[in-house]
Amino acid sequence: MSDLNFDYTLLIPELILAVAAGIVLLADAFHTELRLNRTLLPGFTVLAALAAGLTSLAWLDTSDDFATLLAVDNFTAFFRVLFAFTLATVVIGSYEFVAREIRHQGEFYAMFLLATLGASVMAASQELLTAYIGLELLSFSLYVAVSLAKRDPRSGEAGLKYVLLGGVASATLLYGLSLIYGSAGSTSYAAISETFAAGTANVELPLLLGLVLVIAGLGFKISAVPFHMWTPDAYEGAPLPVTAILSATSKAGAIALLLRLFSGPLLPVKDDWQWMLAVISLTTMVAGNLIALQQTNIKRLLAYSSIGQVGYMLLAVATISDASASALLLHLGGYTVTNLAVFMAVIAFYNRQRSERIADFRGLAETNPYLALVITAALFSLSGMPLLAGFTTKFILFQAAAQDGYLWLVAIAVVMSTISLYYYLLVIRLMYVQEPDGAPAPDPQTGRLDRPNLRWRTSPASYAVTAVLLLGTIAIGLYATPLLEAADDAAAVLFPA
Amino acid sequence: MLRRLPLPAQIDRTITLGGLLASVVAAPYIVVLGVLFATGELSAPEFVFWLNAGLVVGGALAAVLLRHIVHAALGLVGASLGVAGIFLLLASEFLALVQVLVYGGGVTILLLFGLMMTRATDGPIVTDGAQKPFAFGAGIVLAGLFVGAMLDAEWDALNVTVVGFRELGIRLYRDFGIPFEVASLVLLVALIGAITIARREPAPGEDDSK
Amino acid sequence: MGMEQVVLLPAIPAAIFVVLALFSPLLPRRGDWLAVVGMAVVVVLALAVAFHFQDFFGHGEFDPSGENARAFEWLNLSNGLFQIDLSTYVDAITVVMLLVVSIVALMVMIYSVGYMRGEARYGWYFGALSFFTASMLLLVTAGNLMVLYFAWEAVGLASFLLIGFYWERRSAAEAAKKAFITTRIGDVGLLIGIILLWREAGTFDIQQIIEFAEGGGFDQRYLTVAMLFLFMGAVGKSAQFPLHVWLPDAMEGPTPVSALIHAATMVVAGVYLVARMLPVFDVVLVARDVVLYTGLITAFMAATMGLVASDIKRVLAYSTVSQLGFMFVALGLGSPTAAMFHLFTHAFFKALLFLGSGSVIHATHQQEIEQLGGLWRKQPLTTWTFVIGSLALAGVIPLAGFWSKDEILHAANHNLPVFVTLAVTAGLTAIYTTRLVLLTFFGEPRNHHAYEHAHESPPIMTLPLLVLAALAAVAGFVIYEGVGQALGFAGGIGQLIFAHEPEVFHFDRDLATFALAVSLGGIGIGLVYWWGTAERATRARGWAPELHALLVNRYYFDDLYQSLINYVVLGAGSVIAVFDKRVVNETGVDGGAQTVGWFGLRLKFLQTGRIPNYALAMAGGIVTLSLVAFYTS
Amino acid sequence: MIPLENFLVLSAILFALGFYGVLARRSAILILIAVELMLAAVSINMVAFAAYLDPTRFTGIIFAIFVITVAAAEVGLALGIVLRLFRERASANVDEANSLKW
Repeated sequence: MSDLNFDYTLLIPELILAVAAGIVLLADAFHTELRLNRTLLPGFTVLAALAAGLTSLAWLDTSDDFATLLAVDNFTAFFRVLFAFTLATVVIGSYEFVAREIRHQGEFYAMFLLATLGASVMAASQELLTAYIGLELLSFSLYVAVSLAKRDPRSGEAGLKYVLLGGVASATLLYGLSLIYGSAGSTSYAAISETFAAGTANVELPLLLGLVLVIAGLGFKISAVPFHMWTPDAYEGAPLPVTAILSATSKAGAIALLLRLFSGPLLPVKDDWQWMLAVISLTTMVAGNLIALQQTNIKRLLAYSSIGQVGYMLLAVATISDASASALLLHLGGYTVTNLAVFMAVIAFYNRQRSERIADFRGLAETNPYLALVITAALFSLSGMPLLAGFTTKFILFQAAAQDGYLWLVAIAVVMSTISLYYYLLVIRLMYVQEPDGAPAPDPQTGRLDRPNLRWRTSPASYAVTAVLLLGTIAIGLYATPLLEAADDAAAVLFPA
Repeated sequence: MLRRLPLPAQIDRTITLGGLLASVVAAPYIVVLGVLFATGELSAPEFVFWLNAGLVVGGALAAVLLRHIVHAALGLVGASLGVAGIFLLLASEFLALVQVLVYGGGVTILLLFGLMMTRATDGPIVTDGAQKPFAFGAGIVLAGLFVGAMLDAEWDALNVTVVGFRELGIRLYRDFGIPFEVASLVLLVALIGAITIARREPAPGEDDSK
Repeated sequence: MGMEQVVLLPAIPAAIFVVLALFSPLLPRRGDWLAVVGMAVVVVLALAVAFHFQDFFGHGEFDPSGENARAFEWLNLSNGLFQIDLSTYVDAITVVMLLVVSIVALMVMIYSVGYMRGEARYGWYFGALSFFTASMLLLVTAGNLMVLYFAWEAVGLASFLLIGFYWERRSAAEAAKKAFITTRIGDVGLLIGIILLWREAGTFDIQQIIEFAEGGGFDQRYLTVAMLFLFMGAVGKSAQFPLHVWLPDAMEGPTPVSALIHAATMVVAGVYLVARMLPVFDVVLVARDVVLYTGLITAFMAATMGLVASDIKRVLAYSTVSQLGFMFVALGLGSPTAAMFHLFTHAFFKALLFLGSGSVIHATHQQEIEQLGGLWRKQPLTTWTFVIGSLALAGVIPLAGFWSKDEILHAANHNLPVFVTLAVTAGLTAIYTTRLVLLTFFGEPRNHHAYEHAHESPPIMTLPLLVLAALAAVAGFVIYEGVGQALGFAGGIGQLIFAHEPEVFHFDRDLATFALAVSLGGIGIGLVYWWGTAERATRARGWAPELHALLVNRYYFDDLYQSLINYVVLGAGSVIAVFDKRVVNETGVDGGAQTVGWFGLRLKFLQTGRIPNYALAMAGGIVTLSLVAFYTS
Repeated sequence: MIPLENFLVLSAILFALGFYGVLARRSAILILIAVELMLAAVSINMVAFAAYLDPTRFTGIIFAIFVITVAAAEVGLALGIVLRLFRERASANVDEANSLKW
């Protein structure tokens, strides 16, 4: 018998998620027999998410592992909490949307729970096989969730694109993993790191190829150019809450895995992959931000803007060090909060206006000033306006990257984030400058008008969620130290002193 | 009982004709291998390897080149069987078994059912897109790169040894118990997803309960 | 008041902003009194800081160094990358800025109580003003560049909110956007500059960076680049050439806002920044020359544009741009003293002019000076305070502008081309100021409807005019040691302003006479040209139509920038989008057929799915990366 | 003994053929078949490396088991989606599923 640690209590957060998924599925399947109100499902999902998030705090500042497959440390805890937060937020913010648009609610929420579980496994992985299977769980849940809006024909198309290309990407990733396995003779991160540190001259080309393929496969997951092509389509076709999860959990999970891989087993061969990530970071931030200028659908705009954001994150992975890792985690946290704020506000907008066209946001400042404010603040934050989360986190991120010598790339990133301001301002301008639909033309003399009352209110749930996210965006922007400390502690795991 | 299955009539013809064609194509290759084996140029494992490699490549070529979807699916069966043979050569009987069962059985049948339910065999079909030349170029370059990389490396190979079923089982269910459980969740997701997504929805106005 | 508590100065208006933003509808009078009282407290505190500063360093002996106080740790990366404290730094420059910002802000707020009465979002207006003041106070007390940058952006955001205050009016929203984007371009430069400085010096603390630079820690070329980037921020914020285009448009905001933000405080942030960092600029002289010539070009260009502008506020806006140019010239000549002195006096008389123009607009609902005239009978107080402000701007002895402009001319004494240009610009200043005053307040009323309804503004609006007029008249005297001592400042206020060396005012009689002659000459030309009948108001148009058109169109800079945005940014975006659409997505349909045809292959499979195209992009990425990897390994 | 390179080259060829299939085919089902080929290539690689290089012998084999499992699951799920799409559009061709673009 080996001396592996099989302490299942380490996996309580994951177990909670898995069990909750089962309960949600069964409760939905038998809701008539059990006389259950189906509105309980989102409530239960949120409870499970909160439970998973809270229990994962029990292992703060410990460093343990489960059978050398999954690490339970600060890094894992950071992502467990991040994923749980995302899940709870998305479910609260979108339950009205789901109730109206999604027939199979039980399956829908179960997929969210399982996607979160998969992402946690990725973030905790200490070994290639586990990482891979976590990735597949995340992907499969999202394939299903994307296709679940059965009243929307775009959903099926998006699902098909996602699943087929996802299959190609996962085959690519697997081939890369197999080459790394072959080059190192093991799938355990620690063993790979040891082998590579001893020299890789005899397997130089397969290793390089393996790195390319791994970067391509994970690049697909985080939508790095040119592996991003599915992103806008899937974002547009998927139901809005799924789009939110795609841009938050899925992306963060892949980033977590990238960090685990490139700061651990692949660190000894940094010279081989650093330039690849730098190049991809460059193409990603340039293409994402420039194409975003042309969008007319808010989901596609956010898709391209998130691609641009990935470019910045890859910059930090390319220049990996303890500083840039913690900067990346900070940025990821800030980005998640900001991004969710946009998405939750867009969902609230959609609940009322049934539209995803950017043009239909015109006059929102008139009809719902609160939502307009949330969207404005969040978009400003995404573009890196100071006082908001986006600036602080991005600044520290760029700073850390500049430290490591990719100054030219940082300069391009700064320019790109200025360009991004332009397309965000287009949306903001529509909301504040244009008249809402149904408004009479202004009096040419005074510029004033007698308006019919076009105001509408956001629902309490949306209101609460967006308010929390808005406050979070501002709080991180003004005083990022608590989040920064958490990110520091998490990154310290990757780079033990 | 066979008649009740919605198998298109041409599947019999397909199998017969395809088998014939395959034998015609494969025969010279097998003959050459046989001769080499008989003359002692090839050892027994090598003979088996080349046989299976031929099956794999031939099947894969059929799967990606043939214009008829059913033929392509059968090509996949051939390739899968070849891969199973390769697994045997690599001393993994268990995996060979899994491969035959899952691929030769499950996946292929699933694919054929999918074909039938989407009636994709009806009428003349254009199976290839216009970017075929690009695809061809990309395929060639990829093959070149991959093969080059594999040949360039100096692998410090050990001797092949058999991994027993028991040992494998212990490793799989104990050491890799957690990934195994996660994989079962993946299967669950796929199952639920396939059912939920493919299910016909009641039209609006019909009873909304499930 | 100890230096540690300086952080209270921005904190008070910030707290008021939060209260007003959340609860203004619940407060009596929407909470305007809260903002005014809060600002009065800030003025008192600012004076206390000034006295303390004198006390501490004073007793006749002036110590040029300031005082650094660390408030609390704001960001700290434990891995040692950097630590940023919310620290404050107080020296002579800070004290000047504190006084200017707090006094002008108080006057503007009092004035706004009358001017903005009855506006929708009245409470929000005072909230935004408080937010702006808080940011500005934080900016001028910041001890390190990151805090400075934060405040810098907050000031920009506040300006965005206030310019766009009438966001129902399309032009206001557009102007807000223009100001925001233009200054953001500069801000990016500032940020890059800050990062560059930090990379070498390893700190954000301004004093440490200055020490590092003076100790020769920077590579010359590196530092030049860094300082030029830093200067970009100042150019954007202070509306200097070539980023000057936003300031005239920013006049869409409420007039008191223009007085506060676009005359006295925010736009001088660039001057403040350069003055603060001047020791570093001194290390690389090229950077200082750039400052000098940017200022010179701006001063001259803006003055010419001010000659033809017909909107009362736009004339003042061009004048502001031009005067800011003067300050940069002084900085470029290495005389922060002159620059800060001019900043100090300019703040008062320009705020006075803006508030006066607000009073006119309030009374007549008319901004075109060609439609005004003769108002002196209806608005005597406004008229005479405006005249005082104008004379100060034109540089007539003994008003404030005379002394400070003289100081700048003195600094330029040894550089003949610069001196001549400055003198010409000073003459132009006198001319357009005269034109403005004549057309607005004197002559025959040209729009009788507007004239009939005109009336003097309420006392709450004229009171700030009087206070500012008094300041505009006497602020110049502070440089005299005796005056300061008489006011209770040991050593004289003058020494506050002479930042680096305790220099006494260089009063050069010949120079002063010459400057006065230029000013009076300009005024005379203006009087001769525009005094008299109504037709004279528009006579400049016929004189040189091409030149007039060039100036009215602001040297076509706005059009140039619009084309740049249209063609370059959007163009690049659409090229890439088209690439994505055509080449990648539709290779099969059109592009594919052509490309294939180009390869000489006739294929009948013209339909393609898009999923394969997506996969092709992935394959392309993989192939490219691995080819490069293999080639370089 | 058969050299390891034989298996690796076979797997490389199989992978490239699969990728070619993905790029060239226009039926969703044919693309799936091609993806299956790619995954089979991965399995060969995994098992070959396990047999020749991994001192513990079994990791690659277990990896291959997972790959096969996931591959089967993927076919099932993807077919479900194809069926749904077929119902909506009466086509299983991927190029007709292009209402989402630019």
